[in-house]
Amino acid sequence: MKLVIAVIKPFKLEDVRDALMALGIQGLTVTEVKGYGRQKGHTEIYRGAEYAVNFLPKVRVEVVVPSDRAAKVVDTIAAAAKTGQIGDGKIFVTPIEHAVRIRTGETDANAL
Amino acid sequence: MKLVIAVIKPFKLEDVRDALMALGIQGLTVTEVKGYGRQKGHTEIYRGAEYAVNFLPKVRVEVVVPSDRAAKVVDTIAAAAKTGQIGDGKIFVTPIEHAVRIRTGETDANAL
Amino acid sequence: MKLVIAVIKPFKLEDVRDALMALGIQGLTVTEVKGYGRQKGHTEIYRGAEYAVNFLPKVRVEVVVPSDRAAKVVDTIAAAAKTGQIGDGKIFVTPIEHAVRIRTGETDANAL
Amino acid sequence: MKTASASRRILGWTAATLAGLAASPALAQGPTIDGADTAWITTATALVLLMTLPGLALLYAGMVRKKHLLAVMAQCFAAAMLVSVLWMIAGYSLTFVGGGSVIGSLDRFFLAGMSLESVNDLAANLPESLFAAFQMTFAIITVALVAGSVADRMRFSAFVLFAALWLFIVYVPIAHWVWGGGFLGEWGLLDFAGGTVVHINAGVAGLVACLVLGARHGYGSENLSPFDLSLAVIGTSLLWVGWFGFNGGSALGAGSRATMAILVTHLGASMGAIGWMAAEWWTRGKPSVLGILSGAIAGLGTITPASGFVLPWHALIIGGVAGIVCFWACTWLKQRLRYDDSLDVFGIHGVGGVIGTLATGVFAVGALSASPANPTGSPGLLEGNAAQLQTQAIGVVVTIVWCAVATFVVLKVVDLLVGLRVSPEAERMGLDVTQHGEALQ
Amino acid sequence: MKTASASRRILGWTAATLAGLAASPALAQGPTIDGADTAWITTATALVLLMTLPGLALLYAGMVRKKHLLAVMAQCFAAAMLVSVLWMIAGYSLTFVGGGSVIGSLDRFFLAGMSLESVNDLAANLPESLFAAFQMTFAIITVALVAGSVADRMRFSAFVLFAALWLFIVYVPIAHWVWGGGFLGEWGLLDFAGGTVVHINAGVAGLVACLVLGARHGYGSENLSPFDLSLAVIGTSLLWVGWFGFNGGSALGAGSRATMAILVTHLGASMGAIGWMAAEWWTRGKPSVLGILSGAIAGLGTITPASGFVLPWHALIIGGVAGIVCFWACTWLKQRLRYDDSLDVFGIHGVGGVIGTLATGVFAVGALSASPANPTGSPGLLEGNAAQLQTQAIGVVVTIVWCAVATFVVLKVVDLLVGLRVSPEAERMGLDVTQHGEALQ
Amino acid sequence: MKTASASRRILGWTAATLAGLAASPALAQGPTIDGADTAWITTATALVLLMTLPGLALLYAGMVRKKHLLAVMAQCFAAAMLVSVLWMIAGYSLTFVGGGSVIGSLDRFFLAGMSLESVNDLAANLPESLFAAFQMTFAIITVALVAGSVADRMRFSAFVLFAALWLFIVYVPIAHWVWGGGFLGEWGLLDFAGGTVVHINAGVAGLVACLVLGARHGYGSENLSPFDLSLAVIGTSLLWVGWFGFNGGSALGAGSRATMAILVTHLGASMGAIGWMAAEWWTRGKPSVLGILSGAIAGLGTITPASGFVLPWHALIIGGVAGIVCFWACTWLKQRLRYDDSLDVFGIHGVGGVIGTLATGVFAVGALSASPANPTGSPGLLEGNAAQLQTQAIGVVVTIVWCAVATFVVLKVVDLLVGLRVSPEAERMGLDVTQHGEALQ
Ligand SMILES: Nc1ncnc2c1ncn2[C@@H]1O[C@H](COP(=O)(O)OP(=O)(O)O)[C@@H](O)[C@H]1O
Ligand SMILES: Nc1ncnc2c1ncn2[C@@H]1O[C@H](COP(=O)(O)OP(=O)(O)O)[C@@H](O)[C@H]1O
Ligand SMILES: Nc1ncnc2c1ncn2[C@@H]1O[C@H](COP(=O)(O)OP(=O)(O)O)[C@@H](O)[C@H]1O
Repeated sequence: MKLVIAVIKPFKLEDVRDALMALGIQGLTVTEVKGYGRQKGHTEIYRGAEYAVNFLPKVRVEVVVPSDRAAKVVDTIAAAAKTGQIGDGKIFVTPIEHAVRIRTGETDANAL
Repeated sequence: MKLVIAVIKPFKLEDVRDALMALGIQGLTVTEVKGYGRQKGHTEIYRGAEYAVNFLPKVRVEVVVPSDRAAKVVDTIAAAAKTGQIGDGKIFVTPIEHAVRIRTGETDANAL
Repeated sequence: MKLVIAVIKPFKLEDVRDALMALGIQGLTVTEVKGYGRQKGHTEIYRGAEYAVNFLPKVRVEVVVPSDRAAKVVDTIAAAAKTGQIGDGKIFVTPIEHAVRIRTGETDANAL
Repeated sequence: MKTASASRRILGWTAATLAGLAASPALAQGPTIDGADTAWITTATALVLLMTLPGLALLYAGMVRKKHLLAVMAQCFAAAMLVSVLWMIAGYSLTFVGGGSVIGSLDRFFLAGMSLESVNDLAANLPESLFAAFQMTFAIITVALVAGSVADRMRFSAFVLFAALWLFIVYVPIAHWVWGGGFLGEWGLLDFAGGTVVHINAGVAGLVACLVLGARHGYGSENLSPFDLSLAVIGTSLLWVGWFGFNGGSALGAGSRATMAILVTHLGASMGAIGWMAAEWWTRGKPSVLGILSGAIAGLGTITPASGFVLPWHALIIGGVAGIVCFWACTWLKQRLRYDDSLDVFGIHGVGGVIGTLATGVFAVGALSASPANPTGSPGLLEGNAAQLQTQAIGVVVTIVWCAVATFVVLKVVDLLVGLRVSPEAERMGLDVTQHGEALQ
Repeated sequence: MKTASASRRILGWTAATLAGLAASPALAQGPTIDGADTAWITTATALVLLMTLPGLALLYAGMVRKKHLLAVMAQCFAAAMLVSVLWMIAGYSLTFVGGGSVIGSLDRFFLAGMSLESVNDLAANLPESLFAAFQMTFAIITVALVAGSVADRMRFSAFVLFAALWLFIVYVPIAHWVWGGGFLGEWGLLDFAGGTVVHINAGVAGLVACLVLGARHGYGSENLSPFDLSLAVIGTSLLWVGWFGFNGGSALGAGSRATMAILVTHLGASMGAIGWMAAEWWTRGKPSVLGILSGAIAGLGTITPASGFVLPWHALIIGGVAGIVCFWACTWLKQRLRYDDSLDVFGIHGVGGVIGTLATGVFAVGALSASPANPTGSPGLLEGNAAQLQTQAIGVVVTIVWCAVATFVVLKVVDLLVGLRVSPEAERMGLDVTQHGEALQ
Repeated sequence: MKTASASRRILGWTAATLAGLAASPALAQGPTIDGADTAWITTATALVLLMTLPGLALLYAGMVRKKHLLAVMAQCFAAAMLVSVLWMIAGYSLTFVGGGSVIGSLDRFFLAGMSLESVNDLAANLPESLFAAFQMTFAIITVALVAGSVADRMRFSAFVLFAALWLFIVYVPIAHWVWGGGFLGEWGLLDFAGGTVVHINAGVAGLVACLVLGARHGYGSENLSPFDLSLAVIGTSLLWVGWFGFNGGSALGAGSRATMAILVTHLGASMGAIGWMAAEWWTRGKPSVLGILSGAIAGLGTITPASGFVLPWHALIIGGVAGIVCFWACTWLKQRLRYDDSLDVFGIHGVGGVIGTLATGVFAVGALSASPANPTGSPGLLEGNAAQLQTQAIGVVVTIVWCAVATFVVLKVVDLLVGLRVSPEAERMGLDVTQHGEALQ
């Protein structure tokens, strides 16, 4: 299995989820994160003190899938999350050796 | 070493932590996340506009352990986090190649 | 490629980012997390009810780098995040098999 | 002396008084100032300011998303500070000082001639500085109310410009027509504390504005749910308490006219909340907190024009009807007509204002507005005076027409000058960061 | 005229007055309304409403977890809107209009007969509409207070039903006995602004309710700490300011009786906060913010019955004792007795109310309640009148017994009808989502 | 009778009155209490308390980081409860009762002798208990204001001790000099509601305190931006509304002097907000919400000493200048001088207080302070009385010098006794957890 980690723009979350559902993906986990990258942040001013907000709000989507579906999932996320603007984010794939569904104790592919 | 990632119900966090402590685990890292899965969300209504809240609050527990202890840790978390209800969550295991304790510079198993 | 995961003290974030930038790292992702470890939490009392706050606020920094740079990145983070006090945190390294930049579709090393 | 002052207190706004006043000089000097009346109206002025700062700002902040939260508070604040200055420069004078049936005069331009002794004949028991300040707080909240309809997408600069123009082109004339000696008052329109001037006015302006600006991005598809509804609970509470000054203060004195107005106001709010809650519980299975709050505001807005003319049991009816009808307007009607009035200014204030102004014509009890000059007071339909309901309907129509047309023109002018709406990108990032360079953490 | 009104103002509630009133007709018409008294009591009414909306709602919201935050605010809001309507339908009449030593009459059912001229003989210097509204705000807050004991687990529908029944079965009779011409007032019980009627009553009801409902899930094991204590700071502040209207308004007029009551109230609050802070600092090493707030509320609740009868230096003592004893009650005592009174309504209001009511019997200064009709006023133990302390004790016992028994019965009825407590699953998910379909983000 | 009371109301604080009073006994008994004046000043007292609790607490909380948020609220709360008790023990007496040109007496130690009938000759139309309470609220907010300068780093115990000492060593004497019959008042200093006593005083003390404590860790390098600015919007709103009581109440009666003061106060606030907003928009491209709020406070602080002496159009000028100059002080000047006044108490209150006190000497209109005893009133430079401006300048200098020196001494004593500043580790963890054992979640 593979863990696909996508760091995307927050307002693209619904699109990504819908695209993954269309693919038959049944579960995923989302975290609010802050990203630092090529995309510039903005400046906030409080009584004359300027603060550069370099970290931009992003959303990290994690989805574990059978290895043979990973490529398709990556492509799907990439298509759904793309605006073509800087800051669209990244997708990373890392191996997962073992998976368990807590409720039933099913393991690996059955657990997803 | 292995990184054990468990996505569980928030109110089970204390139980999981206690169970891991009983096992001699000395550290772990917790993130508030939102999960999407078979478990249904609820509906929120604001002046007639209904919003389906599909993402449910979950907690992700990350714990890095020596490879030989991973199976035991997975079982322990699974036992502690289980309610038998839908939405109990998942456990994933992924390899960790290297670990460092920042304070002392100790590495790998000594760093945990 | 490698994913370097560092769990550090929140106020060290700027230092770590600056050190990584000096190294030429162009992107990273940050999550607010809570850590449990050797470092003791504090106690909060509300009208006579004492609560041990065992989880301390930490920040998780994730940065994906080409495999040959991983060691350097780990050392850099370790140096920047170190106070020598308990609770400084950990660094973990895990393999990444594939990376995509959503905006352009570039992959692997070019995507970072 | 006491008797005179008491009767003055009981008098309040009545058609008869207003008709009489048109003939007399609007400003006078004299030792008619009453300490008790001054004490209460000073308090009422503070209460009505509290309704906008922070009441309305909190209500609105509690209904928007996190990234727009400060921006909507800023608009309420800007309305307050800007309208205050413009009111004292010319708004007060054009509304309440002399003039004919269409508009006041500039005799008090920059408040020239206002002294410690001067009074306005419309309230000769109060220092003129107090009367001007009390009326100012009504102008402030009316302008601020409009911000709710266009929340999350209007440029800050555009709102500031809009507020200035709209004050003079819409609020000032209508307030003069109804309260300042103008033709609607002369025709006998009963509007104790602002069913037409404040609520219909703000509601219709909000509707026009949200139609001109267009819907928020993601309206109908994305989750636009409130970030922190607890702010709306605080805001509604402060509006409710402040409304004691709004309606009770409109008696322009301390006495039983004021306290009866407060009692019916409170009952209207309570029944509005109960009505909306019941309707929602019945149709959707759960009483939402925002529904309860919305019902309370609907009840308050609706009872406003009637508050000095009706008895407690009328308030129970008016409030309950308000809660149910406004619930229907904000859910069924809005979805049917497909306009995006972000925070339902039209559905609550506009609809409530119409119901309340008409209900005043139905339920008005002559004895409550009776005075030596007008011993029968102003009775309504239930007391056999069907003409009153007709007058009320005319007042509603005149207000809607003028407000709709003039608001449309003002918006087009503002759009030409600075552009009404932020860019889609700015809307996505949030008005807080893009308009003010700040954000909640 | 001025002299008469001044003495009336100084008179306030005294046993003698109440005894005298029982014989006279309760409602009168006449030109006795005083403008200054009306101005102040109108303000006081707004201040007491502010105590519940949003004061108490914020205090409670600031002490619960995020998932229950809106729900507890909703219960305060619901108490306000529901009690208001029921009070005007029958509560006011049953409490304050005519009737004998046990209960009032239905002469003002639906406020029938209330006009601009009518007054209640209990406060003939005020319009009756104002007197009824002022007293209503006391009923509101008493009912809302009870919500704190059962926070995080009571069904919204159950609370609504409970509020309606409890108002008539517990609040109305006790308020009549003490203030409305009933037997406790006739026996000479001194309770200026609600030590028995409001604080003991709410505290005991809260204790009974939390025992009947049982403890929150996770009580004693899980971390139930507050989500956003800053809300409690705002809430306590508004309660403090509003209490000026609560105690100062209970003089039923503008004058030195009211202002002295406000001064001692303020000192009681300050010393309560200092007392609790000191006790906590001493025993636990740190002065918590919640401790300081709790002490202030304890001081305010405790000084309430005494506020019209004591001098400033008495308030220093009463407040300080309140802070320390209530600290002890909310920590040591509660843990020992193992009940889960979520937000310590009993430990603060119940215990504080008892201390305050007894302290009134100890410290009362005759001169403060003296009037032409009762030149010696109502002195307490320190001035040699030990009987007063006994009367106070009787008042405490009667209130506790009636309240405990009747509250228990009301709860059982509500449980039968709609069920008191949400399901464990709903409690875990949070009342906000399960009861109202909403949540803080 | 009415005439007398009206003129008393119009009288307010004038140099002539104060000079006259120094000779007469400070306390009197008599039937001079006026109901309407009492009603309004009671309300004003509540409004000024509202400025600190929760107004200032919210403003400050809205500007700090999450981990220090409760701590700064706790300091405002502690200031309120502690100053209240100390004021009644001796502060009131030393400030306002008898005594000579330097300090009052201890005749009202523990308020001994205060009864329902007693009045203070400085305001013989009010119950003495009310006068003492009203003045207390000014002492509270002045002390609480100082907390803003040292936010995020001062030990709670140190602040508590500081508050107690500073009250007696700095606030009480200066208040006596200006308002209590002391030398500054006798010399004719005009300070209607506290330009010197409150604003310069707090601002200078804040500056000294932040210099003595040193800058916050990370100042100038780390991101110290506010956690939840919406709290600051609420706080500023409540300060604004409360200021009606602050300045309007300083007329010590209900009448046109009070209402005119409120009107100019409101205009000063509005223009201050507009001034700061314009300056920021111009120089930085965006009008920030915090800027608008800051401008409003700057306008309010600046108009304070002038509020009883100037006309509305003067307020427009004073407010606008205040907004722009305070913007400059909080940005350019502060960065140039490199002190870390966390929440800009000096830049806003200190600078604003100086501008306002001098502006009073320029714009004062004699007619506004005229009275039978002083038919010309107190005119300023524009009416040809250049000496007044000189007197104002002397008042400013005396206040600054005494405050700076005495504050420095008090801080050093506190440092010796308990240590002023928390450890770097505690500062990093946040004052909430380290000082109070609590935290926002
Ligand atoms: N090397 C990296 N490791 C981890 N996260 C990264 C890395 N590079 C970028 N990111 C994440 O991706 C987001 C987008 O990257 P950015 O460089 O701004 O734009 P783009 O994706 O268009 O190249 C960043 O905000 C950050 O969260
Ligand atoms: N394939 C997946 N990848 C990542 N997270 C998942 C995946 N499937 C489920 N999850 C996480 O596990 C949680 C529980 O899954 P769900 O399907 O609701 O119930 P169950 O665990 O009982 O099958 C989800 O809310 C989500 O956070
Ligand atoms: N085995 C582990 N797996 C995952 N995270 C860990 C582990 N051990 C420690 N951590 C994280 O590292 C943080 C610091 O660890 P701690 O034991 O407190 O101090 P130190 O790093 O100085 O040994 C913890 O708060 C936790 O977030």
